[in-house]
Amino acid sequence: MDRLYLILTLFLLLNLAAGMWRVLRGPSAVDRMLASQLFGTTAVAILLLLAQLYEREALRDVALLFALLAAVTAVAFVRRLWQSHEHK
Amino acid sequence: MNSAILYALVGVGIFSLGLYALILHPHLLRKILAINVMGSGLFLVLIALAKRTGEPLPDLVPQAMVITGIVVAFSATALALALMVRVAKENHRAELSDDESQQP
Amino acid sequence: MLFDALLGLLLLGLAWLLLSCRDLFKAIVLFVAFGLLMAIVWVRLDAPDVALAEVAIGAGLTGALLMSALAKLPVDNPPGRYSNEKTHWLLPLTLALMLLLVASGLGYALWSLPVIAPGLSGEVAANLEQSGVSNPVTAVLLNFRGYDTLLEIVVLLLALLGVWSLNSLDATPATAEKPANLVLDTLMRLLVPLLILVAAYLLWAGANSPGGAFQAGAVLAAAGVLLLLAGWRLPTALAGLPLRLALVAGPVAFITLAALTLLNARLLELPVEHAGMLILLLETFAMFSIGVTLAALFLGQRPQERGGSA
Amino acid sequence: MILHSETPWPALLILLPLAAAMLSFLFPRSAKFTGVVTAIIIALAVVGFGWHLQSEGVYRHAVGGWGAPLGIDLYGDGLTLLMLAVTALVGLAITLYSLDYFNTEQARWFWPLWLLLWAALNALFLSADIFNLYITLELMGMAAVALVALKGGRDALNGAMRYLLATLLGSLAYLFGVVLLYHGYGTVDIALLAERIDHQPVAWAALGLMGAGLLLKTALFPLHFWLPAAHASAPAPVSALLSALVVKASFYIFLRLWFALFAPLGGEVAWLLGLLGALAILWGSWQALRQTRLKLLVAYSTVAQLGYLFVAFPLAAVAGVVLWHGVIYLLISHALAKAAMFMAAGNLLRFGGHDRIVDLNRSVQQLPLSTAAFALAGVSIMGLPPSGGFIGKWLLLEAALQQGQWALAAVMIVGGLLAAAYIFKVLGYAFTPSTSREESIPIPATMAWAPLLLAFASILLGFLAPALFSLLDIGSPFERGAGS
Repeated sequence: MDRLYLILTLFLLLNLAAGMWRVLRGPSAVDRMLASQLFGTTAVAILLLLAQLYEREALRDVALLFALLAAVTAVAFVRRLWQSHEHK
Repeated sequence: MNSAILYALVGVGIFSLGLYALILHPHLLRKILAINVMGSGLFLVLIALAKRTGEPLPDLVPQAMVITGIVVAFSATALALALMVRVAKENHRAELSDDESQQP
Repeated sequence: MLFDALLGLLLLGLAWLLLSCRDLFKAIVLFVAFGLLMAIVWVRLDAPDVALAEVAIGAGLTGALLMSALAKLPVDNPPGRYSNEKTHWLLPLTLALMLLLVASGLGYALWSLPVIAPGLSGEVAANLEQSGVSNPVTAVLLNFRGYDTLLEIVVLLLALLGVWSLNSLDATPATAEKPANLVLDTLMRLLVPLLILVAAYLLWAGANSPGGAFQAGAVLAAAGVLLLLAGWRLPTALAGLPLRLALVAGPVAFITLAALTLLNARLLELPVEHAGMLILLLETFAMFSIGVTLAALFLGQRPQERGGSA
Repeated sequence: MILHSETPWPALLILLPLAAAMLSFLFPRSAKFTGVVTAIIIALAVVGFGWHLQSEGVYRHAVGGWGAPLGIDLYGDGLTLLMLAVTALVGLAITLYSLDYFNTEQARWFWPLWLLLWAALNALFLSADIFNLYITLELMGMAAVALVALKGGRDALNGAMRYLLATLLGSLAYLFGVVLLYHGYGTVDIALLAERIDHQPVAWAALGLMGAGLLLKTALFPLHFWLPAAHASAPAPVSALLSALVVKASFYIFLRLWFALFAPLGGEVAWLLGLLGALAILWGSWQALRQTRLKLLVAYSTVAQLGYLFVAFPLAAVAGVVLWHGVIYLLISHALAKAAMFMAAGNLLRFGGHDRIVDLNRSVQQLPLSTAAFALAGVSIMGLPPSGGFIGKWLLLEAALQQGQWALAAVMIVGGLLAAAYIFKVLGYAFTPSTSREESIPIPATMAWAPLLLAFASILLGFLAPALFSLLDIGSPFERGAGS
């Protein structure tokens, strides 16, 4: 069972690497931002798996915070940067 | 090579990358990013080496120190960003002006 | 081990990319991703308290702050030189070689450390019962090394003083938010109460499990940031002394407690039987102040007071 | 009981300026009153602390009752006392000077920032814990940067930004050293580290990192690149406290760590420090001589005078405690004299509306007190008898001559001559009879007297040597350095 979790987390980690590629390639700011949101989602999944693997409740709290704070950065992007950046 | 020393070495690497960028890149935002990256590398060294207790539970004092460090780093970043915005307005670019300094 | 090696490589790669890519926005996005990856590393290293702080402050709020600052840079600003193009190629090379040397030296110093070193884990465990809380990290932060924490929340307030003083000398008025749309409005209505609830939970949980005033304060600040982004502003009647009182509540609670403990002739010595209660009280004030301070740092400009003077 | 074994003076020295900073932020209208009252109580508390040290000997206080290594200890000896006393004296003068210096909007930020900086300085001098020292360093550095930026305008903002980047980099390097020492020796308490430290690679790496970080903050040549712009472009009282106190605070930490931890490690390092110090004297003095603006001249003079503090390191192995007395004497008299100089320069600048040295004529007739303060402070900077600067430089020179270090002795003498040259250059222009009449702003009495009193104090220091040396010996802070 543990091995399964480990393989899954490794797979998700590779997903992160793939997401990084999208952040790098863009081409638009929105692409990058969405990729980083995907980053957050994948990280949540990794954390939940690790929580199961280590049997530590607290990691679910970390995952929860991940999800919540990702929303805040997304809103900050949309409100402060989106228009001005796209115009450049 | 255990995971403690592995992460500690990664921390040193991150710290050095940050220092390289801090010295080399003139744009202030990148300098501020570099300082933050250096801080992260440093925190990584601090926490990774705390794993060497020989028991399942790590030494927790460094973790408290890093939480303090994260808050201090955030404070410094906030001040630096505000200063950067003002400097950028004065200089018309987000770089330090080097015309008033006589030394190399 | 494979997982760790992969994670380490990813971290190094991200650090390199975010510091070397030409587009600053890309650099910020990569920085946020870097912070999230750091949080996973903290979890791997058995540091969930740090992971919480990193996600909330290190990646979340710093990311929002960075984007906000990038948006404030002059628009006609030519895109920043990637590196100092006036310099000869020899300089980066020399610098890289020197840093490689320094890093190898540091690596060697770390390598030569003993494989087993208990640090202070024994002392922490032995005194945990007298600390008033059962989460050792909270015990260190609020009791064993509470004096550090007192100075630390003062640092946070100091940053706000600095930012406000900088902006008060700037003549340009604060940027007005665009009017909120339906999506943002709904999101805000959903998220803000949830964030406040989570903050309260983290504060309460901090005594026994990962969490505590800083993480809770950061989550509270996230709620504030959302409100600010949706165009909400502090009523002018509250922007003067009431706001300042909210900002100093945490430091003042700490200083008052320190002064009171002096009556017993020892700075910040908490009586064992009341330590748990005092820590919770202190953390509540601290969380509140930290939340307000972080949100105010995000806004940057000092809110408009009644009577006009900004 | 309170007055016996556990005097709360040191805790008061930390908590009072913190509380006063909060008060002045909450109630900006009474901030000046808060500031003056705080400055007076701090002065009294330092006297109380000195009395305690005299009667009880070295002070050690376990904050929270835990004690090192788990908790944080406060520590005080003669060196701590003198640093606190200089800070109290210069702080009082700066407080009085600042009452009328700032406009309303600046004053609103100056008072809380300055009081926080004061709290940071006191906490720094009293700390026995290298991680706690890191936080005080950050508190001090960020407050100092915000105070520099208070002036507004292009020069001050650029100076503040450069200063912030330098000070943050210095803090990070220092913190890396803290990390290494903690993981190498399992504690962050200086006294415990002193017992445990050995010739491991981590100790060497920590010396390198902490040394580099602290010397960057102390602006030792060639790490001084940030100092002239920051110190010259700040508001006058801020320039005074940066040059007098803030650079000295990081030097103080370096000195503490040197004696407790690193002196046994580094004989060659001491020579490197001496070499850099000598270069700082020559380069800083030469640059000061070349400046056309008064505040930049004074700022470069700081770079030079800081060099003297480091020339002592290679001489110490033979010369011992007396030499360190000389260094501390030099440090104190420079703090007093340089604060006086920057404040006097601030008066000249405010009066004439500029600080171009060639156009300083008229000022003697119009600002006799400020010019006198500048001249008296200059006597101490040059190292002429009977000033405090003379005693310090004489002890250094004597050690160099006794050990046959002719090159170091020559550098010190040349530095003194150059100092005389740049100070007489200013005074020469100031005494030139006036030809033009410009609009001028009158200087309030406190602003005229504060620098003069500090300048007097730096001269007077020359007569107090025996008393101060005996105070400095409480807890023999220089023992390890002298022995090795």
